[in-house]
Amino acid sequence: MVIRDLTLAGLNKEQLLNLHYTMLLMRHFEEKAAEGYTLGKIGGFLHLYTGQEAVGSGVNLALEPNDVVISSYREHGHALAKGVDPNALMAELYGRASGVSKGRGGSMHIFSKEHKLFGGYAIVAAQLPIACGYALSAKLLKENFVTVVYFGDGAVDEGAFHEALNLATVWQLPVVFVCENNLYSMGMAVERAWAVSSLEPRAKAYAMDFEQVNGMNALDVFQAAQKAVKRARETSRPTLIEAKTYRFRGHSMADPTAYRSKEEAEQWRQTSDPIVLFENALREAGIANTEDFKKNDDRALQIAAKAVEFADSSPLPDLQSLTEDIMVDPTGAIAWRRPR
Amino acid sequence: MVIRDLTLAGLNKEQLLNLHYTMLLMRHFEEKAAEGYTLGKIGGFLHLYTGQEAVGSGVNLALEPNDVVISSYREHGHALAKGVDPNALMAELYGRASGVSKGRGGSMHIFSKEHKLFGGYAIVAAQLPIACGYALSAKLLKENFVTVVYFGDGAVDEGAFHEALNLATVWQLPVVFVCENNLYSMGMAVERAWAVSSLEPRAKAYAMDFEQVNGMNALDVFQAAQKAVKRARETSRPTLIEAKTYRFRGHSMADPTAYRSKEEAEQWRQTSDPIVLFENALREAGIANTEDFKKNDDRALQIAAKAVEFADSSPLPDLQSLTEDIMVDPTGAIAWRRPR
Amino acid sequence: MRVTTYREALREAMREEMQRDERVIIIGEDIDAYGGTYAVTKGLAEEFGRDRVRDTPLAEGVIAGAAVGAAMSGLRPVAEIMTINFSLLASDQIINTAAKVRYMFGGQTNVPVVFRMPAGGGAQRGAQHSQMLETMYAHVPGLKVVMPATPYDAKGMLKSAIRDEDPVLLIEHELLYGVRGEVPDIGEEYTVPLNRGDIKREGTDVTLVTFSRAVHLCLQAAEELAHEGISAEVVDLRCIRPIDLDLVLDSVKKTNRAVVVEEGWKYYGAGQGIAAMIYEYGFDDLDAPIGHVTGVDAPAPYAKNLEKAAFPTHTDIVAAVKKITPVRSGR
Amino acid sequence: MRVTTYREALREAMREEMQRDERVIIIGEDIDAYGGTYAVTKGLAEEFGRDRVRDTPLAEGVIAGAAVGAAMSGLRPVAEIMTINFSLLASDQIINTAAKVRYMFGGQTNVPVVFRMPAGGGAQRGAQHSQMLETMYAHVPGLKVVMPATPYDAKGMLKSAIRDEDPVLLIEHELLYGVRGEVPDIGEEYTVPLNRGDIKREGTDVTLVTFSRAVHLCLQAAEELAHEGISAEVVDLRCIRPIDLDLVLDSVKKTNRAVVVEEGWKYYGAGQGIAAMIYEYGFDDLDAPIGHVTGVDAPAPYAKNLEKAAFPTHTDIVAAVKKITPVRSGR
Ligand SMILES: Cc1ncc(C[n+]2csc(CCOP(=O)(O)OP(=O)(O)O)c2C)c(N)n1
Ligand SMILES: Cc1ncc(C[n+]2csc(CCOP(=O)(O)OP(=O)(O)O)c2C)c(N)n1
Ligand SMILES: [Mg+2]
Ligand SMILES: [Mg+2]
Repeated sequence: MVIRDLTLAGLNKEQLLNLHYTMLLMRHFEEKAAEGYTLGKIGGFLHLYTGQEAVGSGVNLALEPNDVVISSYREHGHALAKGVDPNALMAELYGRASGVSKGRGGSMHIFSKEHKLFGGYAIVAAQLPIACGYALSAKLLKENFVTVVYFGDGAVDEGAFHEALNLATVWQLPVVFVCENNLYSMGMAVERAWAVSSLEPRAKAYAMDFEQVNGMNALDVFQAAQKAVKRARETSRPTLIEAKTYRFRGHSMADPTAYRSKEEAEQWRQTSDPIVLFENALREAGIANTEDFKKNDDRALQIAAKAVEFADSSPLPDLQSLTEDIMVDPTGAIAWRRPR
Repeated sequence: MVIRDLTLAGLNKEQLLNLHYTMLLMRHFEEKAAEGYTLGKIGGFLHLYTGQEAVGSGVNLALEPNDVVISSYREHGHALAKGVDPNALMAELYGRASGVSKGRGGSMHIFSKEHKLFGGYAIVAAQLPIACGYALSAKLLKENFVTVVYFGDGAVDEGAFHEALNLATVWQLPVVFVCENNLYSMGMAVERAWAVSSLEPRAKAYAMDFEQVNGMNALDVFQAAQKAVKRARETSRPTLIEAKTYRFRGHSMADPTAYRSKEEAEQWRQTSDPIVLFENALREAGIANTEDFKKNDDRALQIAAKAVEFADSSPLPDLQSLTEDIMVDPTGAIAWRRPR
Repeated sequence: MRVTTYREALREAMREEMQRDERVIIIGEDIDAYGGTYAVTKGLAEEFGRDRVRDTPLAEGVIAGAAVGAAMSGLRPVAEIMTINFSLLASDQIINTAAKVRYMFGGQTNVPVVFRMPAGGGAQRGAQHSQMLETMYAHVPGLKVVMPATPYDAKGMLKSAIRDEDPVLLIEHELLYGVRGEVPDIGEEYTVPLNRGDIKREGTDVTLVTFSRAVHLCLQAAEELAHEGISAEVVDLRCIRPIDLDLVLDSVKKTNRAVVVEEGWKYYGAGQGIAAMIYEYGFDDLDAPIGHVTGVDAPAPYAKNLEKAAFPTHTDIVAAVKKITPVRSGR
Repeated sequence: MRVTTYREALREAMREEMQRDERVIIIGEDIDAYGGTYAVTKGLAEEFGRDRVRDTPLAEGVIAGAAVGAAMSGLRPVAEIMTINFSLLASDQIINTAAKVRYMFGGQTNVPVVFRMPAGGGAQRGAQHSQMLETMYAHVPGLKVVMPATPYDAKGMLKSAIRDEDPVLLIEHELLYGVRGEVPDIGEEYTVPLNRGDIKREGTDVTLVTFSRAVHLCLQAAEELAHEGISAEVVDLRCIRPIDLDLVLDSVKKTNRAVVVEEGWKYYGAGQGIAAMIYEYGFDDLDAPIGHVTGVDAPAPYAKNLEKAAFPTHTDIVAAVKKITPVRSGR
């Protein structure tokens, strides 16, 4: 047996190392973003994906380029996995004209038409109904894309979650709902917000298919997503995936994390780092070694550093863009006056 | 064994005949209201309770006078069961000053402080969060009342249902959620709106106790309510009750009922009239006879007829009441001007 | 030309646009099996199939959110919110999503969604079912708010709204559905732009600035005023965002007097906004303060007599006009 | 008197009212374990227990509905909506329930609920997190809308709001929490009424009518204008519903000029309403059209330079004043 034919979860070495790289890119990108925030280069709210990398990278591996991803304000990782240019992403965080959203959106409002990363929404759970609309387009326009929507455990509490899941089953929409249950919304522990310990009974309440996965294991995530995406694509049926994970940092850079102990967070970092776990798995399977990992790490770090350079040297948006793109129709602006 | 010691569901003859009377009062009251609407004496929307009498009367029998009832626009039956004066109720429908809500609310907004019938809400499902608030007061102010909130199968689709049920279990609120599943919201059949055939999995989604009952059987309803009310009162835990029922008339008087067949409705009326079913049960148990029923029927009809007389002879509200009671504080009105 | 109702005009607009463009769909509560709450969508499900005319569960939030998502991804949804009173449950998706995504995503997406919803009172439906609320949406950049008063405008503007690339709220009025008016024959294609008001009656002494059902009250008032020698011009804004301000200003330049007439609440409402704009750009043309006729500042009451007193009538308009307009001698 | 922050003043108000009245409770997202999003409620759960200071699940609709229900049944809840942007999810319960039940139920219930929520932009939080939206609520009869600008007013008005029998929205501003100002010593009981504005600076040439954070911009502008010989009076409305109109009119009677200053969007916004009221009742006192300084009519952008240009500054106010105010000679 030749080494390079070894696979894990049906993935070959190249694919597996790509997955590894994606997670590292997310990790380094977020570290650079944190630095940018500390330096005052990034303003507003900044929510990092650190610790949750296995979810976004694992799900994404189950997607075709044509599939749609919709997310919350914690979407940098999802965007990177979907192929969004780290330079344009960092530039958006820096509020520059070269940002994916022309600097008008910022960290919470990433959108890339090219990569079908269709936003970055900052009203908790609002993205779930929106995703139903995308899935409805896929169904009615007979476009064969699947819509994946990410949200947190807190989003589950909103009425929008209930309304969207119900619509998705009643209308049989090709959508995959991915709940990244990182145990907290802001400071609210999930066990104080839910009377149930898993989302499984919630899925049953809508007669929806359900997958529970360890969100720290990228391959588990990948395999659950594969099933869900196949179900959506082939039978136009929705799935709810619950990925148990943990955010290594605070809710946002402004979070003093008073609601959880340092020990708890440290314990997660020590025992459940999704990148370390994945490296161990690859190593144990004899598929890749420390050298491979180092290469990926260097490359990811370099790309993240270059993104900072790019962002920092990009110009601010033109002041006139302040009132551009509000509407397609320029006479739609209220101050429109009749041509004389 | 003496006849008058016979009981059903732990209720003696007097209690059982009271229950019978309550249902008949609801039935006749609604018929009179329908007439008033046809005559143009009642305006706006009019939603009748006809067919669903077993639910409101059965639940109410499990309540103490101090317990709270909150409902939707289809609340006449709940109000009558709770003891609201039929005269004042009909006068409200007629828009008269002597109406329970001074004629300002109308059919959809019945409220009686005296009888703890705390509204009559016309935004579907809005009453569920409000009921949680009442239950919170009971809990924190250590008042031992139970809050019962009625709503339809359509209300279940709203985000408010999800948010309220979750809050009620997480906070352990002494509230009983009574879903009167009459198979349709307006024209939407429940099987087109839900992917599940009962509310049981919905209750499980919140780890909430659940009771399913035949909403055409007043005694079944009573017994389920008794359990739920006891649970709320003694352990401050919520219950979801689903009562399967049917509205014999359209959604409102304006409904052409195009969405269901005449045969379907006729079938329900023929085989499942809750009053007829109850009379049969009483007769079979040897507790009451046609004469007893006739007496109740006459009395109910007379009370309903008197309510119409009372309403029709009551004066319209004073025009100055148009701007009364908006706020407790008269200087809260925007047009308030400084005393000079 | 033929005469038809506001209701039928709206239905024709949807039918024609659905025939023209496969991407147009309708979603909402009770639009199919029930036949439409106000029967506007009646027959469309049979004609276009239940894929394109979709009854939804009772959940305004997801109706709005799904409509916005569908619009962002290639469909052209017309979402019916049963009445504007319930639109509060959809207001997050309308204001925080529909109005903002094009801008905040750097112009990368269009949102060609239409929200149709009836507003207004006058049928004894009580406090929770009789509101206007148009101001809430007209305040928000990124939305268009259209409020036609006639069958002609309703059809032409709904067709424009469906073709428009931006989010449009088409706010109808519960009491207008049965109103009849001239509409071009079927097959005679026309649209009405979403940025132009319309002079519904010419006059020289005072300008009545209005929209939605109040247009009809103003026409009635103008008729009555004519008998008393006052010539009132009725400017139907038709859309309040954007607002065809020049049409109003030109009229005021001529009449030097204006009365703003609306059904909704007075304070911080659309009418005060309109008045403020006339003052801002036409201050020097005004010979008197602008009159303002509105609904009473209270929740809507149910009782018939109270409700009648709660909403403006043509008599109120006549009185408001007379307060600021001298009857010209010799007429 | 001592100096404290707006944040602490709010916290003191809640603490004092909770000590005074057992029925006062606080509910909202992240008010306890997280320490309060803006740290306003910090420490209150420890002091009063988790029965009375209750973290809720993330669901604004039920927070508002439960608060209203609790208020109708004997508690005096202060509900914190994390920001006004999310209040759209609660707007149905605020507008369709809180504002209407007393009226539509014939006066049988009071609704002594307080909704606290920060509004405003200026911290690069983007389109969905930088709105004012106060107009939506100020338009609705049955609500009181209070927008204090100083620690003194914040404390005094929150205390009044908690004691008030009617529903009150206390709208704070995200950039005000750190602002410091004089507040009476603890134990020195005071309240500020919910229907009175306040002259924050006296002047004779022009009246600046404003509320919330814009008050501080106006004070800055007035200072600058003073150097140029223009004496500006700053009227802080403090509450916009009800509005202390006489205070404004008296000032305008003296200065004959007014500029309305607000952070929110211009059209159909609170400022146009205020301007319309001044015109309606003070038309003859005005020597010039009312100036109006507002945020730009666009969703809020993220980029620093764009955001700076999107919101009004004291320089904009100075310019607007100069446009309508002649510099008096000899000063
Ligand atoms: C409707 C709404 N309410 C509140 C907020 C403030 N907020 C932003 S993120 C957040 C917590 C969300 O938690 P969760 O859904 O678990 O996602 P996570 O941040 O953990 O990824 C809150 C309360 C918001 N943005 N939108
Ligand atoms: C939020 C909201 N949406 C829509 C309506 C219009 N509407 C009134 S009753 C109703 C159907 C409700 O059905 P259900 O909950 O089953 O109660 P039922 O009328 O059958 O008793 C609808 C759609 C409303 N009043 N409120
Ligand atoms: Mg979370
Ligand atoms: Mg029903």
